[in-house]
Amino acid sequence: MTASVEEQQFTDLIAADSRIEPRDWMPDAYRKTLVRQISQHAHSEIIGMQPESNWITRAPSLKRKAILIAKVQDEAGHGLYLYSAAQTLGTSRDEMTDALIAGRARYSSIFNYPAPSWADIGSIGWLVDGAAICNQVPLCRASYGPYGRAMVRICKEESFHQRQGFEILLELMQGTAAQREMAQESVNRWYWPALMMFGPPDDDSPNSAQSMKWKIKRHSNDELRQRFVNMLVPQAAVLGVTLPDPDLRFNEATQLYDLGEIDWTEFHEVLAGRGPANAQRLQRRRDAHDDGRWVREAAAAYAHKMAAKPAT
Amino acid sequence: MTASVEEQQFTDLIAADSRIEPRDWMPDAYRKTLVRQISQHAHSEIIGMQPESNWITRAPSLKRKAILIAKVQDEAGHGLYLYSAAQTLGTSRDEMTDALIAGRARYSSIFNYPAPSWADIGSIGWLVDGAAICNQVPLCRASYGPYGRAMVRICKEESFHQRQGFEILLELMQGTAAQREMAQESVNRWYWPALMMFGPPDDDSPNSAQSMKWKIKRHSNDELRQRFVNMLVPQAAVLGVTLPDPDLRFNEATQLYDLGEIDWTEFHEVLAGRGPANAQRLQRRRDAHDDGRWVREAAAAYAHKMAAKPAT
Amino acid sequence: MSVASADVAEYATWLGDDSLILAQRLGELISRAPELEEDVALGNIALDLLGHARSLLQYAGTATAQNEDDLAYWRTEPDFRSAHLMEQPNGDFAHVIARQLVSAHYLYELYARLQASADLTLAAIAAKAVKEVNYHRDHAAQWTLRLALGTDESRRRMVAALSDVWPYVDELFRDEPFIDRLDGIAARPSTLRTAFDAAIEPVLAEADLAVPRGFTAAGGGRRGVHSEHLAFVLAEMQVLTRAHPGAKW
Amino acid sequence: MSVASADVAEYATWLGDDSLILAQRLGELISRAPELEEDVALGNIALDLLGHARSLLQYAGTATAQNEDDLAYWRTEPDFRSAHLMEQPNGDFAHVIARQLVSAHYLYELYARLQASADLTLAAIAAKAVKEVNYHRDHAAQWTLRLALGTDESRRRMVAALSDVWPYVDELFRDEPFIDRLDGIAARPSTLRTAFDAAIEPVLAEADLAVPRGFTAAGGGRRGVHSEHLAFVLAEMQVLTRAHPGAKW
Repeated sequence: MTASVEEQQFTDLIAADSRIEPRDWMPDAYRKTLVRQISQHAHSEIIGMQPESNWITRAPSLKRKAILIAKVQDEAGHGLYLYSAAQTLGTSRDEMTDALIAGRARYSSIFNYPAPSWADIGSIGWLVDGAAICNQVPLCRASYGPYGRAMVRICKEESFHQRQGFEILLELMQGTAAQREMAQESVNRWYWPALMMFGPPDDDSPNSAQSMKWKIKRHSNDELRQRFVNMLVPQAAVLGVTLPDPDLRFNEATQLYDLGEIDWTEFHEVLAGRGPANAQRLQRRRDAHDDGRWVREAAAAYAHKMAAKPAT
Repeated sequence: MTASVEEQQFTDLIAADSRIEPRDWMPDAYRKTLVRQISQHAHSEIIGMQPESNWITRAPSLKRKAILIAKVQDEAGHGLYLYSAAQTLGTSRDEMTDALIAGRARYSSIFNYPAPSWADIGSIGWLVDGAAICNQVPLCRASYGPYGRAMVRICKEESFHQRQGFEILLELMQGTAAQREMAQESVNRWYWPALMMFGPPDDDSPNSAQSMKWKIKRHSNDELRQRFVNMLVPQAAVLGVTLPDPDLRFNEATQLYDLGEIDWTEFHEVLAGRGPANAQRLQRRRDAHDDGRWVREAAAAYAHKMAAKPAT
Repeated sequence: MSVASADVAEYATWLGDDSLILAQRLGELISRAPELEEDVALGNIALDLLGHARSLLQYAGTATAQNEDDLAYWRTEPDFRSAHLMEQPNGDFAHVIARQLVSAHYLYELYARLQASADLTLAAIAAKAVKEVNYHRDHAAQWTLRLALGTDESRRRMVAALSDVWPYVDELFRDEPFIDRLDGIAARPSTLRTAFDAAIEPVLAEADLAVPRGFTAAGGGRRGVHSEHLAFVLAEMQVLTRAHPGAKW
Repeated sequence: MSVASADVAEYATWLGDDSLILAQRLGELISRAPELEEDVALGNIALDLLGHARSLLQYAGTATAQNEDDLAYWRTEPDFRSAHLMEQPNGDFAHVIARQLVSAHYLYELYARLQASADLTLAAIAAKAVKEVNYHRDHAAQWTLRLALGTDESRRRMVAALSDVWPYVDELFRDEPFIDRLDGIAARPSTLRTAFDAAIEPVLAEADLAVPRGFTAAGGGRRGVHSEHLAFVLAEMQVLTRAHPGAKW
């Protein structure tokens, strides 16, 4: 009976667009979905540091180097908030980290693409963070309180990152012929994978309905993808880059952009561990984790000794 | 009484310019002197790999890269022969390695100088290997058999190395202005340290007399230094480099070159551990040794298992 | 040396870049090996590979009147054709050995086949190289056994290394469309896989190592699409030469 | 910003290069730290140091109408003025912390003193920097305690790291003749040593670490004589910029 009252409370809170908080009762499936989604998001921030950190030592000006370090550091920070949000649901950071390293947890497939060119730092900001924002802005109103609040802070920083990415590309497009080519080549590589970040088409997205009912998710994959392209088209015009979709055009009837066919085979290949950098990304994360073990053990041992020390 | 007969035999062999072999009786001091000298020489080969390996990945042509790899590899080989020669005197390679890593054993101070320039690969060959050859050719007749025989092989390869160094410098001196400057700047840095390789002046070289009596050493430090400069002067003329000694001139009376004052303070500073790269060299050797421990243990464990395996 | 056609030059560049980049990686290790004997052995292997790279790049260069150094030092990353396996960082000694085990077994089958190439220059290079990579194969196999069957630590490291290296095996045996134009001249990569498996699997079996399953890297080196590592290798390799355009060394 | 004299510019380059190279080293670590909190902390420290480097190099550049990037990307090794300590490779985390412990204590005394420089630009840069390096000092000291007093392994590593780093301390406090020309402007290096010792020794004592004895590296960074490591740092740092002369980023 009690459960039923609690369940009613939960349903009412959701219906009223109120927030569920850690001590509130919630259905197991809601908790599980959230842990999966939040930890996946946290892992994405952490793995997402890799393609960008690849350019820290080689950033072509000291200003860009400083901006890039700050950005990668923000991502570590986002990872930390999100792990904290997930921990409020009863899963420890160690468990989540172990799942990531063992290859049992997902992170956004986009980070399995490499960043071989400096322009990729621009494209990651403009396209990848841009897509992330489209996905995440609605999450600021996610029904689970700690998640929504983490997203507010993260979205603010992400939109800053997106602008920085745009500026990198703008500087390149206003630069030498080699720089313009560098920018266009990079946009060509990142455009389609960025569109895939919204996930499979609505008719092939089995979990979306429940997430929308729970107000964890508020728009369908295809809606968000459209919103993203709407945002990109005028920005691409300002940059002077061509979006690599010959079929992209504004449809007067629907008042939306018609998109070319997305290569879902590639999407599924990357998801299945056959992308360009899946192995590299996990190896790097595991190595950092393993190499740091003695340090974490030392910190724990020291903390333990200090706690055991009588006050003097 | 027996000892006395043996001692006489030893003295006779030395007097007859014959070779002492491992199973022959020898005075403790002779053995000790040899172990010190041979292991010091072996350590020098091993530490001497470092300044040169510094340029393997950056050698400016594939031909030079190949020559350089072969050279550094030869040095590892020389180290191996010499450790073997020293082992015939009853000291194990592990003991010698441990003494090196603990900072208890010496190696040639010249390798405490860095190789910041590609031209240094030329200078090391021309000047450092050149000085080594002057030191070592007489050692081919060293009274201790395994040492003398190792030196025969080593000297052959060293003179090959010296010619390669000369060729590197020659190519630079016949190249662009920047290359000529690179060569001269490097010769300026290596010339004096190379002269110091012959050790302190004769009037300040306490151990030389005994080593000469034992026919381990056959010429005094200053004699060898002179011989080296005699060799260098015409070669420098061919190269077109200036030896950085304004006081260097041929003395008609003595038929020898008069040399400028050597900075023995610098010599003693480097010897005392205050040279440019002493710390770096030993740290690198220790790290390679420590990082390799698990590999050596695995090889030993595997060999042990195989030996214990019944033949099938 | 005869003049290579554009297609043959492209193929010689595939092979040459593989050996060049792998030699460069091994070159980083010299004077840092676990024992002096390995400094010598790894130096030998690096020298052999560098020798193959030079022959192949010299031959590739005949198509465009360039020499080996023009190709090694003055191309940029997208013009390199190395496979991702060769670009992988050294890591610990187990990773070096795992990479050697795979690369030497691949190169052996490649050169064994290429000895019969209708292109006589490639055939001659292969005939010399196959003997050398056969030694590299042995060297790697011996160390694989020592590490996999040595101590608990060495086994743990060898298992991890093999699993880290294995995602890069697939690319070696992938046919690019371009290869169709070199019938009788090139060794079609996919056709080498069976022999590779037949040769490497007994080594893994003796070492009690399972063939790893899991990731397969998408690769793309043959099309100029490289791992994030290659740029760092090239930056270091080319820095001096590029600072002195036109200089001879 | 006022225009620096040639001497002041040289001095600002000493300081700027130290921070630039150290920031570059720390930048190599980001996304590889032992825990996420340390990715954030090391990133912060790198950013602070890079900020100091930029202010100092901008100021140095005023003497010759160059900007910070001209100095960072277009000078060659002999024109850099970094001390060898800053050039040392990261090694393990204990080595990173040992280098941070020494460098932050040095930089703290330097900037504390420079706040009173007769050169107002240097004084202003120092006033901002001293607060930041004070935090770096704390960060390093805390980790020194954790590692030295944590586990047997961490203690062993911390002892080795301190001993590896210590040979490079001496150079930081060595007066080059040039410094005589900057009386009242520069902080004479030798005069900072007492304060440095007084600040670092209690940390070492609390960590039960002895001041290492042994090697003293000859140094020479202030005269453009560098460790063998710097060239590799520069090759990587400058590679992209130098491939595009005249480009803006």
